[in-house]
Amino acid sequence: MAQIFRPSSNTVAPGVLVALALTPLVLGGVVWLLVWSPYSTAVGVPMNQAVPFSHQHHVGGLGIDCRYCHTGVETAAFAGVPTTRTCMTCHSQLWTEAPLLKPVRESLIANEPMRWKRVHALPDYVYFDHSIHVAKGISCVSCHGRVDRMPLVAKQETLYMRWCLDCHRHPERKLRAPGEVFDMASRDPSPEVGRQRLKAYQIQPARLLDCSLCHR
Amino acid sequence: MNDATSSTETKGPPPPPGTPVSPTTEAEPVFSPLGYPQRLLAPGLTYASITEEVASIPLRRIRSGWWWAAFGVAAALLFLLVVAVSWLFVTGIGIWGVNIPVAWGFAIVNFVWWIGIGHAGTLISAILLLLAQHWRNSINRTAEAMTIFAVMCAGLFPLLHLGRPQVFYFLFPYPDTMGLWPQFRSPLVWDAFAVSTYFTVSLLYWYLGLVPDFATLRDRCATRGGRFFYGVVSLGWRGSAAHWHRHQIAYRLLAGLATPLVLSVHSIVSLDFSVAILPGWHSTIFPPYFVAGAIYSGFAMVLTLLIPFRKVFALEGLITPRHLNNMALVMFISGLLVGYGYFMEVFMGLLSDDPFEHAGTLSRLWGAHSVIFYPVLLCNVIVPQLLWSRRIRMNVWALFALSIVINIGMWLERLMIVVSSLSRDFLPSSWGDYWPTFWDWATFLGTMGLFFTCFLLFLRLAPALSMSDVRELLTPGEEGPPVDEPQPEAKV
Amino acid sequence: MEKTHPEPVYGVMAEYENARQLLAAAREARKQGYVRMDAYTPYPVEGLAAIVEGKRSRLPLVFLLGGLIGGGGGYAMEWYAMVLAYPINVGGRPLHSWPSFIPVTFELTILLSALSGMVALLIATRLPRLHHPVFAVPEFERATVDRFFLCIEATDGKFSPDAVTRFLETTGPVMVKEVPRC
Amino acid sequence: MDLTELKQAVERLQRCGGEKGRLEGWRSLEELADTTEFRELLEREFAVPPDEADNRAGLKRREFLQILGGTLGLAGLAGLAGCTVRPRGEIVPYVEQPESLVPGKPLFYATALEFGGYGRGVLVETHEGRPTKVEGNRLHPASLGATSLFEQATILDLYNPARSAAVLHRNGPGDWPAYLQALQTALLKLPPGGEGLHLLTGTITSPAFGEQWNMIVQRYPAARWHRYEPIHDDAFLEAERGAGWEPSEHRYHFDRARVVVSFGCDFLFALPGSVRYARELMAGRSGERAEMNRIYVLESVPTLTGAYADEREAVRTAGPDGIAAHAAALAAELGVEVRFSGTWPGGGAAAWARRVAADLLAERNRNGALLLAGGDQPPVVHSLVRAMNARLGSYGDGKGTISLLPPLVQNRVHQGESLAELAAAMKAGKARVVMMLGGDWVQTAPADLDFAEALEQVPLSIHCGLYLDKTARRATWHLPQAHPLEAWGDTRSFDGTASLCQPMIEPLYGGHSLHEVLDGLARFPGRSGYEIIRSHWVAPGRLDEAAWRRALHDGVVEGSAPVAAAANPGGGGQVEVALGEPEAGLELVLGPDPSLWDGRYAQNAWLQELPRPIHHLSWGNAFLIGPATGERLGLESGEWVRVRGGEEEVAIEGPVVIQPGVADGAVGLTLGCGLWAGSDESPFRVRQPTVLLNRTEAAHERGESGVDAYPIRTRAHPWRRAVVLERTGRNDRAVTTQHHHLMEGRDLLRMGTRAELLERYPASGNEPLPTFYNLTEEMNDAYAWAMVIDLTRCIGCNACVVACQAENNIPPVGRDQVERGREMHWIRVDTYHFGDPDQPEFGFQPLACVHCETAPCEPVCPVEATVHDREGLNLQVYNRCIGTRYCSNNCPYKVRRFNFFRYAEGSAREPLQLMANPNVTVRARGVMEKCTYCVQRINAARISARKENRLIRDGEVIPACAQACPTETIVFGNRNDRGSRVAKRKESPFHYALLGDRNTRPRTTYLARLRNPDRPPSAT
Repeated sequence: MAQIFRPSSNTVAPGVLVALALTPLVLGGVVWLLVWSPYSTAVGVPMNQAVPFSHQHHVGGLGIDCRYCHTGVETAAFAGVPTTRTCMTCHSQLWTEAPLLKPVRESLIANEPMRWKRVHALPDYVYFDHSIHVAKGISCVSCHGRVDRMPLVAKQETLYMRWCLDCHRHPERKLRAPGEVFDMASRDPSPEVGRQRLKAYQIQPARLLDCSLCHR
Repeated sequence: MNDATSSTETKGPPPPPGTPVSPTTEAEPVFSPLGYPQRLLAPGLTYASITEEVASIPLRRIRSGWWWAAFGVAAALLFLLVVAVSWLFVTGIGIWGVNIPVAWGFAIVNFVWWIGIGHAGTLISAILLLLAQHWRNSINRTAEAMTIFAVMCAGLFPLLHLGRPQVFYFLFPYPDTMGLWPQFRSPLVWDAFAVSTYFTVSLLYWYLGLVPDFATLRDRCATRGGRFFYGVVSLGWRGSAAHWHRHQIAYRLLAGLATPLVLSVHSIVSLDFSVAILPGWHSTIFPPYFVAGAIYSGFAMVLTLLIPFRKVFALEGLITPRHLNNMALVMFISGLLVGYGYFMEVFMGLLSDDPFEHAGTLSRLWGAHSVIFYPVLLCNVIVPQLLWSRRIRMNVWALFALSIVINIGMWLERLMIVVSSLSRDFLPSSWGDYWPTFWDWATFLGTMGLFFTCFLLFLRLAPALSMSDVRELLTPGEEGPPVDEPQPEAKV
Repeated sequence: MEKTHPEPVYGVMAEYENARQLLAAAREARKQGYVRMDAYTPYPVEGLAAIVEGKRSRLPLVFLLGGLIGGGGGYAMEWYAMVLAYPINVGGRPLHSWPSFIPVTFELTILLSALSGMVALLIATRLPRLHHPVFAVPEFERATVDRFFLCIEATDGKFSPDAVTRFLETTGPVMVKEVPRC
Repeated sequence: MDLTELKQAVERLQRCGGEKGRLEGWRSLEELADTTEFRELLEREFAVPPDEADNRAGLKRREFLQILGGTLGLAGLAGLAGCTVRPRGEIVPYVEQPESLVPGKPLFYATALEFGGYGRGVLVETHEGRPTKVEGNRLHPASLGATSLFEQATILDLYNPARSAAVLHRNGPGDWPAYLQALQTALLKLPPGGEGLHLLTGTITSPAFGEQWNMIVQRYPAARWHRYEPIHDDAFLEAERGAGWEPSEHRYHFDRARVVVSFGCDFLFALPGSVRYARELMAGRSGERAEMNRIYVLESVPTLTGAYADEREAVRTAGPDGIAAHAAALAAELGVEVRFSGTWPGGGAAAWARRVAADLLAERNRNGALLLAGGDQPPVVHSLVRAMNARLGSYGDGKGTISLLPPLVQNRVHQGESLAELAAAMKAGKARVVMMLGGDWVQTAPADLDFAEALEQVPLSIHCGLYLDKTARRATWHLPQAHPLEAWGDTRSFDGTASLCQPMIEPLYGGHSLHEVLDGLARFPGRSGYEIIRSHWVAPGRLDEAAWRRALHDGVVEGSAPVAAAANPGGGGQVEVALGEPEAGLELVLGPDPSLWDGRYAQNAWLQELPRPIHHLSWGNAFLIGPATGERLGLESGEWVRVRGGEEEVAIEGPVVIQPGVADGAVGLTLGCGLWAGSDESPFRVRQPTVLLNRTEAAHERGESGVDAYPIRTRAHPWRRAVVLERTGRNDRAVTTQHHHLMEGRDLLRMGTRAELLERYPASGNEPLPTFYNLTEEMNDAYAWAMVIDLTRCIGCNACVVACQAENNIPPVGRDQVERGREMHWIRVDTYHFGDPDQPEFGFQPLACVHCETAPCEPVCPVEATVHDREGLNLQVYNRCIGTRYCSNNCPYKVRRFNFFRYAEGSAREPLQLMANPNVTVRARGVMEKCTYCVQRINAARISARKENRLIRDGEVIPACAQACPTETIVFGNRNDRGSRVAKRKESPFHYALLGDRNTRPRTTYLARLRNPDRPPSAT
């Protein structure tokens, strides 16, 4: 009988076989990269807003405290976004004509709210409470990064559950002294300081891993 | 196949002159003193004639009328499945009859039924191989194929019955963004592993057996495309002694692995129920009783497939009364075990002072669920008693009918187990009934379509009998009825 | 067959009616001191491999190792997931509830064992190999049907086409042929 | 319609000076978009048909409200849990943040809701201006912090897209100014005295309303005010008149009662004070006290009160063994002068009377007697009861079990006559202007009044109501009514305490309050509701500014309750009793529906779906007959019958349900079901329906919302009449959520007398069985949440079920799904009956997830979607659930619920999205759900406690069910805190765990149901 296949087939066939075996691995890897890439996490991707509000200028430059605008952060789950009034308290005096701020002025005149694009969005089934984190010494920086250095705010962390758990497993690594919480420059504590603060704040890490803490 | 010699399109050597073409109708059976048919193969078979008989099915497309008719029906049912599943994904699981309390319905019933059927294949092939039961050689290939396709159908249901099938992969361990893992205490996770392992191993085992036969087809195939196809799938097999040697080792080791696997898979399936605390589910007899049931329904299905197959393709010479008789016997014995399972359930139920267990049993005996309990008893225990008689076992039509009855009976049994326990559990306030919907039936029939479509394609593409295995049974060189032991000359 | 061989040969092949003759021939060839040979049969012939290539296969070892890795790895994974990675109170059951871990362990044992075995088999048999010199021999197509072949390969130390051919003629073959290398 | 358009619109409006006559205050363009002028303007400007205009405006408004939602990041609302796609929403802050509002923090406002005209004080939880939940008001006497199911369900009525949203003129487009014009011209045409001006309302206790009416009467002396409630107490009024008692209303004191005898009075449910009464009754019935009060009830069809009674007699109304006969016999035993004309009470009645009399006269029960007569009982029963009460000293001023209050309702008239009078006037063409406020009389008026036809004769008929009901369609003008939570108002409660009602939100669908509409009769164009109420209350002799503010804050007007008249109740002298002959035929017994009342809640999908107590019928009612009757007639449950009233040829059809406890020969049927059945007047056509309302609509359209009893209800027979039953051959079962009401001899609901229980269950049930598992780790946490349900207290009123539904965003699923057994209620009230099927005893068992410590559901979940937390909660993590439903299969209590379809679609879409509780995830299709112990409330409490570095105090966390419960049946708390109420209850000797022998170690456990019958109860 004649040969059905050319000699080259002897290298092709095993090659194909190996390739088939590897495909699932490769695919998995691709998905993994995709999931962790900024494409889906939006980490480090600045969000364009109607008014290009610069935290760098207001916080870093002018040194305005977070709580001046994000009023709810100590009392409510929702940190709160400043009302048009809040912006106008200063900008009725400063830069009253600045074209950049036109939308703000219009909003006030038309009594039509500003519309900001969400930068940090959690799924609807996750219930995050700013007030308790702030009260227990978690600094703004720990999740939002050095906002005072951002001309336009961008996500610093993936906000994936895995990331939440990292901190909920070892809160002591992030705890700030009560005074430093809103201090952009504050640093993560040394291990023993962290442990002391853990006691001071009366945090039971074990409890922090219960599903019911964030999912209801 | 009297036209075997005159065939022009078959390439390769004509069968050696003087080879008596194997009889389409088997010669009068020879019986052992105990009254068992003794012939394993019809007289007058040669390597060539065996090869011809088997290879002609895929290569010469014989009996295509029958084939197309069957395929038409199967394909139609398969289409029904596609429709049913699409609609299911669009609207949700609510289109089925499931409810609270009966949250599992046809899907799980069918799953258990199919996976049960999926057991005979590997069992026949592997266990009988290890036990050197040579009668396995003419039926193992079909049985294995049946296993593959049945497991495919079975595997569908656990996915379909999920409320959110789009996230089925939560069932498997992988590094996710949530830092979560499957919950390994759950029998459903065990299922996921068991079924996928079983499918993989059965597939390997089947394919391993097929490789040499694919080589045969390659060498006898007329068309270029065919030669290419079989050439690839036979991996360039050339029957080298070294290859045969390793092939045999691997084949036997796989059989050795498959045998406990078969037993484990249906035990695990049974744990889906017996791990739960429901009266009627929470029972230690389940694993053995499920395995017996699986073998039972499996053999029934093999018969259901083989009998018409052997008739249509005139393979009475290779699949002889002895095969049928043996299968009937295995089926019969496993049936008796199942019967014992029923008996024990009722017995324990009545014996226990657990009011819930007790009530459940009574409702089967003469309560709400007797309407299903007694049909099950009839199909799986009473009617099969006919198998005591040799004349029944020798009568293909009787066997065929019986196998159908048993298939139905075993499906009903699963329905009884799943539904009746759920609809009458602990609190009378939450009792409720279950009624299947059109889509329940559509999905069930649809998987039949999937199964038979695959099976028919298999008949057309692959050798439905293992030629190399059957050749082993022939005395090399000369013809004549083979005997059970391999030839003394063959092993030196 | 006296003429010289312009093109290189792979070996010389003899075709036999049945396994008995093949076995005899192979055994004879061994006596003659040929070592590099192979036999081709339509079904596994007991003991043939032992003759044509003296050494035993180590396949079973691979199966065993695969199984051990699968089982051990499986159980380790379960333990890690349930006890270490994210310990959660599930119905008050112990974190390390080993009885529930057995099924998956078992299944993974089987799976890994089977997979590694298959891979090992392919490697050991050098398959797939779709192109092979012996396929060039026209009669060879019956090797998968009803004929038995013995091929003494050119790589053999004391191989010479004529000598081998002559020797094989003596073993009562249906035919003897040179297999060209290609 | 974009912003600029709107702004121009405003300017034009200001130019044409449209006056709205609505309450002043913070306004938005959106609100404006709703005003009728604006619609009118739209028509002129863009020539769009009003309905569309309305829709446009509607859309605009929705957008606005969505923005409100937006400030919360749409938590739990925007998408459904489990969608794995991240939401990319917007944050939309306020332009100016209202005072005291912190986005994400709920605010609570006190107000009052009316039930049958009487007020019940409530607190309303609002999120960014969206009312989301109603709670009881502890300061209010009718509530004491609890509510009935109606208050709980009202929140759905508020957002109900089925509500009428447009002024209709002769069923066509109309608008407010045009209406005012028409009204004025009509009024001007009236004769000077104002003859022909008629007002028709339901029961009204509002003082301001009364004042308004007085003004109107000053202007039109001849104006007439008619009053008709389908559920009325005319019989009592007749008795009162007949005997010449001075007009009064009863205020009962169940906490003082030792022996309560009810002659068909459903006092635990149907009275304005029921919520309070239920609480008071429990003072004498909790397991702690050794001696309990005793309740005798006589009734023909089981009601909540009957089911709860210690001794219940299922008897017919008339005849020698009827309720009247029993009353008469008892009166005679007690020494009241009774003169029987004709038949005498039967032996049964006499024997019963002797026993009860002995009980009543026993020394231990001195001054503890309390006898009641149901509003549906004939006058003679009322007279007898009055006489007996007088004789037993129940009216003892101050200490007695009954105080008589001066009438609280405005316009106290015989309602049947009052309505008949109006009908007559209309037929005679005398009625020129008829204003019908807040009712659907075309539907509910006695059939023989031909109210609809009479209405045709009226030149100007005005109807104001929440829905486009039959009356709305037939009236010349229909005005959409503002929901009680959208309008200013005031009301009095059962004991006379006045409350102010304040709006929580601008009218969602436009509309005006009844006060505002009525004011149109007095002046043009009428004052705003705010002016009306304030001008009434802030007046010399009433309230000053401070008191007004306090009243608004507290929800009650201090010291507004009238002092009980120490007057002589009368009731002396002889009572004439004419007992009819024993009746052979069947007697149809009508009564209010436990969910829909008289039909006013028929548009409320929650209440439609709510399983009625006792038989658990859902989405409609059925003809209830006793087993004996069923036997005699050869009828099975599910068979359809035609019920024909004796004289005239009216007949109604519906399924029969065999219900143990229905008196032999009686056929029970509730009012208020089957409204809109198969009619073209289904209001849902009007607005684009959400999924939820598709369901209600479908049910109505297919006539599957039950049997409409009104066609067979006549003036002469408001409550009961002789009927004949005919088979129709049709046979499909009424939908019910509990098919099996017997306990099959299982130890599920423990019930019996104190002695029996202690003897039958010596072990307190506190010690769990041994287990292999080490549960200590979890036990050691500071909190171990647990719940104890005291079955002795449960009256089966369903308030907990609706409260749970409102709190946890539980969607209704529709009739067909309920029929398939897919209802979603997280808590259900199981009912079992015991003993003789014709005189059964009933037991209620509220059941939600019991949070087993060794939960069977958890180990079978393949993906850790249901697990435990360290405080012992059995959690369901929706976004991890893949929907294998294995957990439900393995749950011995079957308390888990599954989203077989996208049930929550409605709640995730406008406008119902606004109603959703932002702190509870809206569940996606294909996930399991169940009771969470209101984990959102626990978390809220924990967060505030942790901020202060303290532990959560006992009573700081109250689940919705416990909060709504009138009788404190459900107590929730921290079991590890020895002092907590939960821990104390768990020490009771009657404490037990349901299916404790399964060793599931439930956190929710029960206290056995104590009963205190005089006769030995039939075996449980």
